[in-house]
Amino acid sequence: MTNSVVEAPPAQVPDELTPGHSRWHGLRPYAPLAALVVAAIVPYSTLNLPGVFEGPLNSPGTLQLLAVCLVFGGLAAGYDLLFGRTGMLSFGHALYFAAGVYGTDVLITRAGLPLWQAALLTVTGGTILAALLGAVALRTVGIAFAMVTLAFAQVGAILVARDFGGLTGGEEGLPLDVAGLPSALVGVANTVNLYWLALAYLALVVFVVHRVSGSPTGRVLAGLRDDERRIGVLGLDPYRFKLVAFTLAGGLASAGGVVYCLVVSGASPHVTSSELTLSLLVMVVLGGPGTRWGPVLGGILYMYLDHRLTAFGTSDVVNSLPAFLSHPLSQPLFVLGTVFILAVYFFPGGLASLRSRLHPLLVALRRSRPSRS
Amino acid sequence: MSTVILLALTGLGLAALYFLVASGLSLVFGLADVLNFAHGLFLGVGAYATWWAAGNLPGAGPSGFGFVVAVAFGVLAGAVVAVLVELVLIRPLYSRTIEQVLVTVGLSLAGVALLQATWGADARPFPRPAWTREVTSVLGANVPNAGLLLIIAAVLVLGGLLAFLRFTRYGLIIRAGVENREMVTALGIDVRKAFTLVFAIGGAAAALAGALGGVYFGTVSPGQGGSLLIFAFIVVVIGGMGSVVGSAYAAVAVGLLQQFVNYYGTSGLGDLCVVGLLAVVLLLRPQGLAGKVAHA
Amino acid sequence: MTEPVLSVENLSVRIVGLHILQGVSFEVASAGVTVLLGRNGVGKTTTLRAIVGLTPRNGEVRGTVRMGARSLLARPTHRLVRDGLGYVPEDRCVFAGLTVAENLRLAERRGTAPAYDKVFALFPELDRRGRQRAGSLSGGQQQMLAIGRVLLNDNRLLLVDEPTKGLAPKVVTEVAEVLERVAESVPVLLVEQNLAVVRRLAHDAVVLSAGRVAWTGNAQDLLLETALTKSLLGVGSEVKA
Amino acid sequence: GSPQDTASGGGDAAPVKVGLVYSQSGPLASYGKQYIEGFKAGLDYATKGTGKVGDRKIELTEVDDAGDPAKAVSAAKDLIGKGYKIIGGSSSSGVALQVAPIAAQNKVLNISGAAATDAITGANRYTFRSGRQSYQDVVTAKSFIGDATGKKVVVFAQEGAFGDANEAAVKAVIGGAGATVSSVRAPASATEFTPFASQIKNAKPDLLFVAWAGTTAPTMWQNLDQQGVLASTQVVTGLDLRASWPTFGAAGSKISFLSHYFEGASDNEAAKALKAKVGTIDLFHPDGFAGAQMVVRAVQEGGDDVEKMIKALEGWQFDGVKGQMTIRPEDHALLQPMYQAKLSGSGTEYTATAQKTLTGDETAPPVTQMKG
Amino acid sequence: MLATRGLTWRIGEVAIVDSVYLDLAPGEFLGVIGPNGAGKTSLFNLITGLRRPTEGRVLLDGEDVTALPPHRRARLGLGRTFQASSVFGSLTVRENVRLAVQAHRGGSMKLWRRAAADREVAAAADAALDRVGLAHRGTALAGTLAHGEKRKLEIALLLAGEPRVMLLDEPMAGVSAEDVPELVAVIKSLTGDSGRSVLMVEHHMDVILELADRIAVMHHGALLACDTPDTVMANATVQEAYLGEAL
Ligand SMILES: Nc1ncnc2c1ncn2[C@@H]1O[C@H](COP(=O)(O)OP(=O)(O)OP(=O)(O)O)[C@@H](O)[C@H]1O
Ligand SMILES: Nc1ncnc2c1ncn2[C@@H]1O[C@H](COP(=O)(O)OP(=O)(O)OP(=O)(O)O)[C@@H](O)[C@H]1O
Ligand SMILES: [Mg+2]
Ligand SMILES: [Mg+2]
Repeated sequence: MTNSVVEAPPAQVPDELTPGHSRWHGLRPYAPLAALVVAAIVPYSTLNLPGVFEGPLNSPGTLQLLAVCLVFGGLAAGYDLLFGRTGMLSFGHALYFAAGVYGTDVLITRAGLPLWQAALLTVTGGTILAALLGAVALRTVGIAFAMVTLAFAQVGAILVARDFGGLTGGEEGLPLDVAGLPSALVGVANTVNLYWLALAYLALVVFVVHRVSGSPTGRVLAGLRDDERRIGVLGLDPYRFKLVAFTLAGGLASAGGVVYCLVVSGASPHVTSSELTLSLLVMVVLGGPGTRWGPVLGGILYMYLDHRLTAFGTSDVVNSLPAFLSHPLSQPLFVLGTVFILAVYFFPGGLASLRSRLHPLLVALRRSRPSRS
Repeated sequence: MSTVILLALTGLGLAALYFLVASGLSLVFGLADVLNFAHGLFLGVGAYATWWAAGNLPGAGPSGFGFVVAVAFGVLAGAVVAVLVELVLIRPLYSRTIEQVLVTVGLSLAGVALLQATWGADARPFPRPAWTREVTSVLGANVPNAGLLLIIAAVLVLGGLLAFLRFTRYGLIIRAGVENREMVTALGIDVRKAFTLVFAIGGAAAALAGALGGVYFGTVSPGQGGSLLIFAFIVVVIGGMGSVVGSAYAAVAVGLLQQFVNYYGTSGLGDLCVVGLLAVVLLLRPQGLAGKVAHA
Repeated sequence: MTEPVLSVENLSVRIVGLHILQGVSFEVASAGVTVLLGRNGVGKTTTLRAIVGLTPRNGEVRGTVRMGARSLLARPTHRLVRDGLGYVPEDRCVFAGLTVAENLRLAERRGTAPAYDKVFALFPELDRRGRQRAGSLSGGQQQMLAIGRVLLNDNRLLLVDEPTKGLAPKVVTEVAEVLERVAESVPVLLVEQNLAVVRRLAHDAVVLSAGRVAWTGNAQDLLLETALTKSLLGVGSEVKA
Repeated sequence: GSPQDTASGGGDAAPVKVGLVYSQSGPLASYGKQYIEGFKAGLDYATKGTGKVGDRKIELTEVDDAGDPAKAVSAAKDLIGKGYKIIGGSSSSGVALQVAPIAAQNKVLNISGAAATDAITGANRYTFRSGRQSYQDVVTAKSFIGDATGKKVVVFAQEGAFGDANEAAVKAVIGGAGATVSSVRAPASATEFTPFASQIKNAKPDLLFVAWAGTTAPTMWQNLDQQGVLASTQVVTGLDLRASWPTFGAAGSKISFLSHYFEGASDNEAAKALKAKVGTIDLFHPDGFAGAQMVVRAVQEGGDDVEKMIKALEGWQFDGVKGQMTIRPEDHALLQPMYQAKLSGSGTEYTATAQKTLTGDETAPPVTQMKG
Repeated sequence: MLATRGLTWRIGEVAIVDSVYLDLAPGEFLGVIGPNGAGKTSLFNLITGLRRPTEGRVLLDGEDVTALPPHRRARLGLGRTFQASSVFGSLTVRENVRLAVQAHRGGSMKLWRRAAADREVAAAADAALDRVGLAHRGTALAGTLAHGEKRKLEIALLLAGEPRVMLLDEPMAGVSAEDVPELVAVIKSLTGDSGRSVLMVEHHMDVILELADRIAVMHHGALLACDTPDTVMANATVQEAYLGEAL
């Protein structure tokens, strides 16, 4: 079955490689910038969105939640470089994220390094780890590749749980020692800085993925997704290109780990679980693989639901329902799982396809109006 | 000597459990090409249904023939749930492999949460005949009867599955359908029925594993299926995707390796060795130990 | 002339916004070979697939297709085939992972005796390679398997899509002979590029152009009129075989 | 507005807002359920049914962390950002360890819940605990062997921090008293324990201390029993939730239990009040109860001033469900009675009976250095 | 230029390709014919490195390349098309060719450059598309092309790589009669001037006869004959094994 290469995700032409047609064509390059500016000034808004967030936009709780969402938006975008754009189904991407989280935490808390050194070492280490493991795992393809990466991630999970030398804190996790951190990153009042940090990470990932996808290398990656054998016959070594994508994605994930470690101020074995990789896949598909904004939106939405559904489950609305409804609904995972299944059905191309799916509807609406105009 | 026998037999018991879980997974994966993450849910359904039946179903009970009835009910429940899942969730997505994986992931999240919402997060004592708690002395080693029960069940399941694939037309239809559904239809065959059948068998096998796992563990809890699943995946992959015989070999290798390394090496090394074995097998033989079920 | 075995009326197919067939109407006579011609990409394959109900999920089919009194479009493919509509697809679609024998066994239908002797008489190669995986057959051998698979059963109509594509001249001749013999008992709707084969087999011809029917009539008449073939099919004098 | 304004606390008659972050869903949901039931009963008891301290109502906000430290941290930050001065509730050690520093960084009172990790004791000035810690379990276990000198003790624990902590505690407590301590460790994910059981059997210990949590525990006990370990040596372990009692099966009567709490272990006003509220008392009800008592005390003495709250709690002695409890000022350890118990019964009906009660002083852990 | 020395590929007992000795001179056009299943595609797979031979060697410019992976051989100037069209379905037609051009010119491992900005690549790609007459389909997704169009794209991909030795596996299969002369002209124009060598499998005899300098006949994996068209066509064995009686 190994030759049945994992089916590439629903074909999506990389945005970067297709010219735009719309009348907004000229403005489109600036849309991401505008979005970034809007996101950056969110903490200045006291807007209250009841039901959406617990407090006003600038409250620490909301900013913390948003920061977590943004990190995962970035993580999903990085994972999409593998899955959506190169067609590699890795089940072990959480490993590099976890390496980032634990690397930072251990270097700061146990080794007492300053943040910038810890971050630098961690990202370098995470990238090298991805390169080494990728070099081995990429000798296989398809489902076998997925399983080897899963196995490597499983080793990571076991090592963290074994708590060698008391480094990782085992199943209890390792709270981050904030004594050595810049004070701007410590304390609830400074949550806004963590938010900006997370936003910067997201922007960085999106920019890198965008640049790489639109580069000559990105073109090769897109080709690999369709037909690896053909790439070889064109004179390019598929292995090298896949390894580059794998390493890059791993490096981006470990950078995400650094940020996440700061945002939640600690490491816990949750981040080594294979469920995390699965949820990355969920995020990407929810958003739309191979698109620029899909995975980002998917990551943000997934994390948002994951956090907010716990509140939903205990809300009065749910509690007032009859038991056969309120019991399942009070289980966040039940709601998340159900939402997810519905999403697969009703948004097959992910959120990113929403626009094109709505398009015929809009056209039909416009047509159905008498042609007054 | 008796230690080695004890380790070997308990290792085989563990292997049997892995195989029971893996067989359904392997079948559904190899034949219907669905990487079924909801397999753990079928397992849980089987276990809880057996548990429920033993306490509530007339004629069923925790021992003797009543226990057989309870297990039969559990297996039936597993098969029914699997069929429903196939009909409602998987069928509309055929040939969209990734989406199917995603739906089963969603299902495993939601389903386990549903079990938990209904019966609580805590482990419940599992009804089981008294003899399954006892041991049988084999050459001086006290081998748990529950393990022996698992070994017997695993051998029966292996035989049954092979017979199904080798001697029925369904085996053929399913294998062809995996490759090209359209063309099977174009030969005048209703391929959907065959796939539903595969799910039913996979669900029944999982439910049996759940019920016997309950006997073995002595308890049933919502998350039990999930934790077994990761080893089952490893077994399926080492054995060669879709090869039931391969899964059997792999289960034995994994069970024995784990048991012996845990005893003679430091603990926890067993798990690492199993993962190492997986990596080595895949790098040397990416298709797994055995080929596809076609040649089983 | 008797009732046509198949009548297609105003068949229209859209796939993701592309209007591939735009109101195609034609009939297939109850005996002999009716050939469907046209340049690459005019929609010949699309027509056949629409008739057997294999239009891709994202496609939309309009119009009516009747076999006798029965309307076909709403019925699932496997039913149509069981009722006697045999289909040999363009790219052969043998089951690569199954052996040749298994490919044939799969095509057996309940209730009727499979005509293995007939198939093996036509393609002795298939008998000899019974245990080989179909995926490792050469292109020509795969085509034989694809045709043989359909001939195992009695059919009321055969749809055959470019059976000679990529075949050695000798095998092309053989395939043509087989089809000729088959057509004595079952009507065939054939898509074919090889005009030599068309000349030998076809009674009626339907020519598609850009998703519409451009010409219908007697196939031999069509081939005689060089100007017509040139304008409809782009066939010059140099391609004769 | 500015990037962040923090809402300020209210005036004198304004309600006191207390945020409880605990597991309502996830694997520890039943711990959380007992904790909150206990907390509400305790609040009722400590405020004499008014729910008020003076004029000020105690207003509870409950947030689910689903057992995930990241969610708990988010929730804690949210509450603190909204001006809450008192948070608490952590059900699991992982959550407790990550929430504690947040409390210290933001100078709010944190009263940890059911989490048993020793590391919460002395974690920082702002963090207190309302439950027991692993060390107290081990000291209770030691009480089973009397004079430890020359005895052979084996610890059977799962891999990871929980097992490490227990092994270290046994080495310190029982080993320190003169016993030779060795350990057998098994991966937490193991499903087959026969090899470990035969290792233990071969070691022939005088006392076996088992520290095992999780769903595989019943298999583990069964395997130990089948290999004759339970019959050949004295085995001590902690008594878990009532729901787990039937899963010991026949093995249950062969084990000596140390217990944090079970219904009937104590008989005092608080226990009666708790029982009246919750029906059947279980392992973690007393933790919630004590937590509420501590909150009320803190508000009574400290108002909105966290420093005063800490002062009021440090060294405080009170009568909780378990009996006399003392908050040790040096490291905020909660000294409390512990119990030896026996399990009897069959089928699904089991009862625990107290063999001996150890006082808070007898089970006191060594004083640790306050970290922050 | 290209040579095979006793090239053999066995599966089990069966020799799919049986001790083939071939020599392809610079600028030479060698047609390969043979019945279905003779091993022509397999021979191509061995030469391009997609399969490892059980025995024998492949020489390119006198150098032994038997151990090299496909991409290394491609970089030495070996290009091929596939019998079953294999194009990058989710990319546009133009991107397909640009990818091939870029693969040939080097600079694919540039993560930080804008691919679309490379005018030279774009120009070369458009030129290749023009030559096969697909320029008007540039923005269509390759996966949605009709069969005949895919064949043309396949040739464009080959052209883009400017190979010195080209292996064409049934390039005319499924191409409509109208376009055959056009494609023949394209292929002819590739060989005439530059000393490129071509190895082409084709069942359209008229095409082979028009293009080939020599014709190799394969049968049961072995080389039955390799000679000038006239000699080969006159060969009785060839007549019997391959051509059969005319329609
Ligand atoms: N799934 C699809 N999505 C989009 N376009 C399609 C699809 N299938 C076919 N087409 C388009 O429909 C047109 C007709 O295709 P079809 O395969 O029916 O042609 P044909 O006449 O059989 O050509 P050929 O002779 O090359 O086999 C082509 O332009 C093709 O690109
Ligand atoms: N992987 C394989 N395993 C077994 N047999 C194979 C394999 N690949 C090819 N064959 C056999 O090798 C022979 C040659 O096949 P090949 O595809 O090279 O033929 P060809 O000359 O290209 O034929 P065609 O003109 O029909 O394409 C065939 O008999 C085929 O069945
Ligand atoms: Mg066609
Ligand atoms: Mg070929």
